[in-house]
Amino acid sequence: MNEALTIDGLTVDFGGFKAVDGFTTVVQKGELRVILGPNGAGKTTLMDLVSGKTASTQGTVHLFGENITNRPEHIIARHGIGRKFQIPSVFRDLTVRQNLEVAASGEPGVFRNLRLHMAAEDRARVEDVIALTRLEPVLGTIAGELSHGQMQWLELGMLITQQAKVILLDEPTAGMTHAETFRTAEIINEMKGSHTILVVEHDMAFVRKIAERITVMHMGKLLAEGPMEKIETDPKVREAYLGSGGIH
Amino acid sequence: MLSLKNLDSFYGRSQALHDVSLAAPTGTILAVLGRNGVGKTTLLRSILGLTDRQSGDVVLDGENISSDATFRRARAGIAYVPQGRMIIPDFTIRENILMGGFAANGPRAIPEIVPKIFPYLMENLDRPGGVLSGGQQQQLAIARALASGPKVLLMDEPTEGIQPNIVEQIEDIIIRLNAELGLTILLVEQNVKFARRAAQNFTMLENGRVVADGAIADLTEETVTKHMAI
Amino acid sequence: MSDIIFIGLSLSSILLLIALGLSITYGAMGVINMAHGELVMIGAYTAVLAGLHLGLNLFFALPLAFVTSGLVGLVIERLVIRRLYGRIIDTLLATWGVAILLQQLIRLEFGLSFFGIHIDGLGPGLQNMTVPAFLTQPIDVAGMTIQPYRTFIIVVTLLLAGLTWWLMYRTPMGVQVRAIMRNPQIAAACGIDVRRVSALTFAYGSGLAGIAGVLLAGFKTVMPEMGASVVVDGFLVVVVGGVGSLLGTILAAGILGQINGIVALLSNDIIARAVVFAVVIALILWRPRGLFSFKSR
Amino acid sequence: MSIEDTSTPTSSSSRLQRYADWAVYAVFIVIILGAPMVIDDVFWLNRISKYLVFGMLGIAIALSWGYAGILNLGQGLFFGLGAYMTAMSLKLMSATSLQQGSDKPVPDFMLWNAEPGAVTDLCCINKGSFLWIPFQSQWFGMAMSIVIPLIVAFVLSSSIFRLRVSGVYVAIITLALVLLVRLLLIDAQPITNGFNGLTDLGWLTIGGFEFDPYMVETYYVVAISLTVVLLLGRWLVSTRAGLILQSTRDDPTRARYLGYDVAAYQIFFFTISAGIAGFAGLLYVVAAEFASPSFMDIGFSISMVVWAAVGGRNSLIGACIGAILINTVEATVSETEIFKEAWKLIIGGVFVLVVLYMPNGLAGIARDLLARFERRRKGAPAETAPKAAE
Amino acid sequence: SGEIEVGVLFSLTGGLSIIEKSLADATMMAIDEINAAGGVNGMMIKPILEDGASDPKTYNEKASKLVIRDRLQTVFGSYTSASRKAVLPVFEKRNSMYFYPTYYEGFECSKNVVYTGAVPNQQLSNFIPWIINTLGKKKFFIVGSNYIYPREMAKVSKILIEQNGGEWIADEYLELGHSEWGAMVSKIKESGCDVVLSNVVGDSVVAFYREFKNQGLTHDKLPICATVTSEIEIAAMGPEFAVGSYTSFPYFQAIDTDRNRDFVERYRKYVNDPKAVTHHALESSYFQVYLWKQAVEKAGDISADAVREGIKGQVFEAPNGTVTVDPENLHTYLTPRIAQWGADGQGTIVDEYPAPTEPLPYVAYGETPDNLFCTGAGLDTSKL
Ligand SMILES: Nc1ncnc2c1ncn2[C@@H]1O[C@H](COP(=O)(O)OP(=O)(O)OP(=O)(O)O)[C@@H](O)[C@H]1O
Ligand SMILES: Nc1ncnc2c1ncn2[C@@H]1O[C@H](COP(=O)(O)OP(=O)(O)OP(=O)(O)O)[C@@H](O)[C@H]1O
Ligand SMILES: [Mg+2]
Ligand SMILES: [Mg+2]
Repeated sequence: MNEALTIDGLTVDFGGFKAVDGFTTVVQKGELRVILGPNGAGKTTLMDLVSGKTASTQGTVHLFGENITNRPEHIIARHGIGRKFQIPSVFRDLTVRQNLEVAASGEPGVFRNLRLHMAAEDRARVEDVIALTRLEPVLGTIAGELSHGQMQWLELGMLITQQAKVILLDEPTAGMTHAETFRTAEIINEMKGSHTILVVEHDMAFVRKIAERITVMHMGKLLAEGPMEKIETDPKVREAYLGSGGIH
Repeated sequence: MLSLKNLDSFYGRSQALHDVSLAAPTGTILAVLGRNGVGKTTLLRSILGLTDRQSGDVVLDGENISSDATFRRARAGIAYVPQGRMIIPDFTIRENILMGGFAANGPRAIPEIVPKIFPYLMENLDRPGGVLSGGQQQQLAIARALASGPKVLLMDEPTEGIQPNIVEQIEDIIIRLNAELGLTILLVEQNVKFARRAAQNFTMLENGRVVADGAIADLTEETVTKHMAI
Repeated sequence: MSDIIFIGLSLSSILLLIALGLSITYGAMGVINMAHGELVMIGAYTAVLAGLHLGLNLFFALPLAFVTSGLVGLVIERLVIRRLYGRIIDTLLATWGVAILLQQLIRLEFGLSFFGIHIDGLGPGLQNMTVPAFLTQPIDVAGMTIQPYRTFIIVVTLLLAGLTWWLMYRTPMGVQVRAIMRNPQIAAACGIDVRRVSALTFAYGSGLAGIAGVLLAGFKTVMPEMGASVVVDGFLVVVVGGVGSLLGTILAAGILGQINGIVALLSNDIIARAVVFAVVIALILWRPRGLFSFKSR
Repeated sequence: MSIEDTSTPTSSSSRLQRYADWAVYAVFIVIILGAPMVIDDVFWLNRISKYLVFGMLGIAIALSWGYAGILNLGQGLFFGLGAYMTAMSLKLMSATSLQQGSDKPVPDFMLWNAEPGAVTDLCCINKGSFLWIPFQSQWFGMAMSIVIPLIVAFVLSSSIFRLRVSGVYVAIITLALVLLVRLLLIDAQPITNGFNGLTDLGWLTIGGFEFDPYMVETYYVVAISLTVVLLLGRWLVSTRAGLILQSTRDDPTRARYLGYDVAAYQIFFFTISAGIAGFAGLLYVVAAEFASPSFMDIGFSISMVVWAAVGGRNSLIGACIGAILINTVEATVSETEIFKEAWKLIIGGVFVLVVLYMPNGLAGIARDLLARFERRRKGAPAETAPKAAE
Repeated sequence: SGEIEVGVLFSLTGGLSIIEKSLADATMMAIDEINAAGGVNGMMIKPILEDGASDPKTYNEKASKLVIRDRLQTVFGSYTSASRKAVLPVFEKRNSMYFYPTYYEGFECSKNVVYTGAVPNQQLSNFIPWIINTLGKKKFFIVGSNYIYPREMAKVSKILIEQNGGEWIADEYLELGHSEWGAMVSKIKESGCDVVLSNVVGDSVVAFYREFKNQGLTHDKLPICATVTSEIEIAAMGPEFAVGSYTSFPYFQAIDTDRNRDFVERYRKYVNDPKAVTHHALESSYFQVYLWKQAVEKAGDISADAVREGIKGQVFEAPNGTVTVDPENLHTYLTPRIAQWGADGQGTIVDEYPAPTEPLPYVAYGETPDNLFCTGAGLDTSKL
């Protein structure tokens, strides 16, 4: 099976206003898909629907062939979806290391976790991720005291630790310097292939570095889909979204 | 003219800013640059007195306001567009904008420039702010800051999370606000390219300290790499 | 039938009377003020003392109690609450201490009894407020007995609810209060004098408690612990109605009062109270954010 | 609005802190187990044993409030249930219950409340009195002291947390529930003795040995129970489940996205906390020889929270010590001649000051002092902002 | 030694302190008087005052402090049954004496308690017949607070009502401390009763009488006949709400004897309040100290056993008249009286037993003076 995520006719109605409206797309296993679209196009809402935060009114979501439409968040997560929020969401009262340890959710059940130590493989994964995200210097810091950018990294690290198969990233580089954005792009490129990734981003420089296939949303609907070159030159996309500059 | 002299600032017991001094002449844009977590947001918050404790001077047009409460500093003419926007979710767009006007000297009203630069907001004045998308909220936060008719605008990464064509607009707006209204702007920005285009001066922070400053024209690529690369 | 409704209505009005002040201090400011009942009690004592020492009747006691409880509230805000905004459970704990303190102060006549000083009307004993005779004489209108005192309470309560609504939703003051509740730092950055507005708002909520105290004194015993029992009911009403929603508070008071009245008449008061608690639990489970509440994303 | 306390545990702990932590546990346990060797006054032993029971309540509160972020303002419900279950059994063991003109024990009050001519038998003397039949076994009553709170808490928390009720709303529901149960308990006077509660009880008897509350042995029953609960609680919060629980407190949504069934964790710990409270109720009855609806007074439940706050809401042992300390201070002050009438002023004032100036309670102060000591020892310069990731 | 320590245990704080403070004052006054007059057998009484804080838990703890740590042989105290029940095990298991001054529901037969307040038969056995025969009221609406005392009073009343040819229409209860009387008074109005028998206690009383009047009911047509409403509650509600209603107690402040007037005078001076009122439990709190004093003098020892022996049959001239401790059940002979309340907040005694009545704590089970259930040998359960 090659389809990782199949979204079919997905719709949500907020009292008459359809933030996502009959949206359909298929993401292949190992693919990195960038979702673009104007502010308010429904990108975050789409992620809410896929990850179970918001219940859809119509349509289905399948993950590796299994129907996960409107299941509770934690069930969807156990099926392999990991999510990074637009506003970084980490455990603010725990240390950075504890955050990662919590994310190493080999066993989600309460009773299975009534033990003092993590499994060796989980532990190893945490160490790997620490190395990858370069959080070493702040491991003992309470996550709530991290700066905005640091939190983003931590959250990304948690997703990797979580071993999510399909990762939804909502604006992962928001608030990062140029160089940091570059580094993030590298991380994402490293994950390419082993993970299926959906990225929402407005930073076109970043998009350029990572993108393979791009989906453009507009007013809840699919506006365009295809490889970068096609999107870049699409006049509809230029008008609704890119403006004069294009992707550069 | 807004200037800081030897500012130290603290969160609880930890010191986030060390001996920061800078000056933003009236009507200029000062770009505040630096990596994540170096204290850029803290710098803006300190100017408004929003950190737990601070020492040193904040001087606005010759008046030392460093011992004033936050609301007095706002009324003295400093407005803030916070990182993360901080819209009041259950206030309507109108209420969110008018809220900024409590620092205004005159009556509270939606500033004239808003319909020109943010038509979406004008058309949806009665929607709650909480349901807006990130970009829409950013526009709202700027509109709110303008509602007090400020002298100085503190903008914390205003283009973060904004779609490219609107980023262009916002960049234009920032330049226009500076040019047309003569606003002094402290601009925290990651996009050095834009900073070069908009700002006259820059301040580079690292670990809560000023490590470089001067006219933006003197900002060398080397400095940028040294202090902003990973 | 009209009897049942009237009883329910008077029960509702009492609930609302107590909940109004709370819907300000808790709903709008996020302070769980366990001393709210004691502010009610202080209002009641103000009425008693005004009657005893100044010869003032109920109508003069109302504004006096508003001011007295409001001032006490102001002091509590300055000394205690101010340092606790945003720490909602801490406000509960600290004001619990304040409540114990206030109760015992009244019981000990401000502690003056240590020095043998006695203030008539205070102290540990039971007190009462004299209600003007025309408010205790029932009037017959078209075969229905109208209780003037209850009617008076209902009217005053509605007026206060209206006034409060106007203040919160139609005046700049209200915008400031609600803004502070959502995000005090941004409110301050927008030029709102957070300290002053908070203090005034808290004082206003406390003043409402004082008025509730006067009206309660008309049919309840006035004693140091009279407030302790009312405050819980008040919280239930505010929470069921939806925190921060005045309309919800009014509606919740109406519903709970009517349920209480009807069940009390059909079976008995104990079952009625049990039913009210059960309904509160069910309502919160059904609508965890209250009957009226804003749903953010 | 959510209950967000800005004050939270410093989860990062250095080795020194961990040692200090264990040292505190060790010292505490040695003190409570060794107390009878120093104190030979049975009155004080009994009094302390009651306070140790309150200390156990402190642990229960810290577990649900400090670690799970669930403020239960109705912990008295579980304490009360636990107390009544054991008290029912002990009532049936009391000599006076056996003197009712029946060869089977029937509590005296059932007789007062019986209809004239009712059969003097537990089966049918009053409506519902048959519920008492299994309580003729002391072990049944004691088991129920824990089982019933567990069941009630499980059912309650299942509905609360599955429906994602949180924060203040949990507090209000628990508050309303304890009021409701108290009301029904008093109303069911024929089988509960209503307002007066269950008094005139027999003593806990194990293997023919009677535990007179004013005996060293009874003190040990309580002290050892507390030790066990304390260590068990400590183990629980140190497990991965404990860490995950803390993460659900910080950000339940994030925890869900990591695949954790947040409600399951909340239910588990809420229920354990209730079970501890029920166990405390059992021990209280053994030490105080009565059970009363006043255990379900709102004031009592709030007091428990205050004890935990004074001791340190985020520390099991802190909350435990807080409870013991406050009660001891309260008793001492109220028995001091000059404070006889003013002691409540003092207690009220202390609560206010503690909340204002020691938001993390005694445990927080201890941690701060330790941290300061540590810094000084290391000779580290004044704190600087944590270094950015480089 | 030259001192006798006794315990005094009342609520000085919390909701019950309103009444219990006055009981504590009366107890202390008696102790001071006795000391001023030379003490007991030449020894001064040293009271150890403890605060029960209106909470059974605290009561239990303070009782054990007084009995076990301070090793006191005698303690005077408490007002509610709940608090008495909470302290009882301490006194019985440690064999110490407890003097309890309040009227209560009966059903207790303890070797360690001396009961100086009225039991149901001392409040009701004259009251109900008098209501039916003298007032001519036959249809009773019984209302009370929801706990054992009102429920037992109702039980005894019902027997008496039926014996005297009346009927009871309803028997309703309200939570203790409840103050919303709208629904209940409206029920009373609809019920068609011609008299209300109130066993309502505490601050609910005030709310009840006030609502009663507010709904247009008057005591001349539909009188409230109460067993708990004393001078304290009348003062608290404002006498105008009670004018014309009745209460049955062995003691009223209005008892017109020199001894009582003198007592009221002394009490007011003692508490430094010229308007202070006296009432039944307060008077019992006062005279029970004297009964204890006489018992110690008689036995020549302060031990609990000696006091128990000495107290049997003790007689004292109390403000309400002659009181005698029953040698069998340790309850007290008291004189039942009925008063009608006036506009000055004082009762007018409208009926009075010619002699003190024997206390029968088990009257609901058919206890009679010549068939006592509770005797010095303990409770005879075969009679229940
Ligand atoms: N709960 C809700 N109720 C009503 N409208 C909503 C709700 N959630 C989202 N919307 C609306 O749906 C639209 C899509 O919002 P969404 O946040 O998905 O946009 P987005 O594509 O993520 O934008 P951005 O790039 O700015 O983050 C917006 O117009 C928003 O106002
Ligand atoms: N509320 C707070 N309490 C304690 N420490 C804080 C707090 N906010 C920020 N800090 C610390 O202060 C330092 C500066 O943070 P600040 O948010 O000012 O960085 P920044 O330069 O704005 O970063 P970014 O580009 O990521 O927004 C960081 O190390 C952070 O950990
Ligand atoms: Mg978005
Ligand atoms: Mg920042």
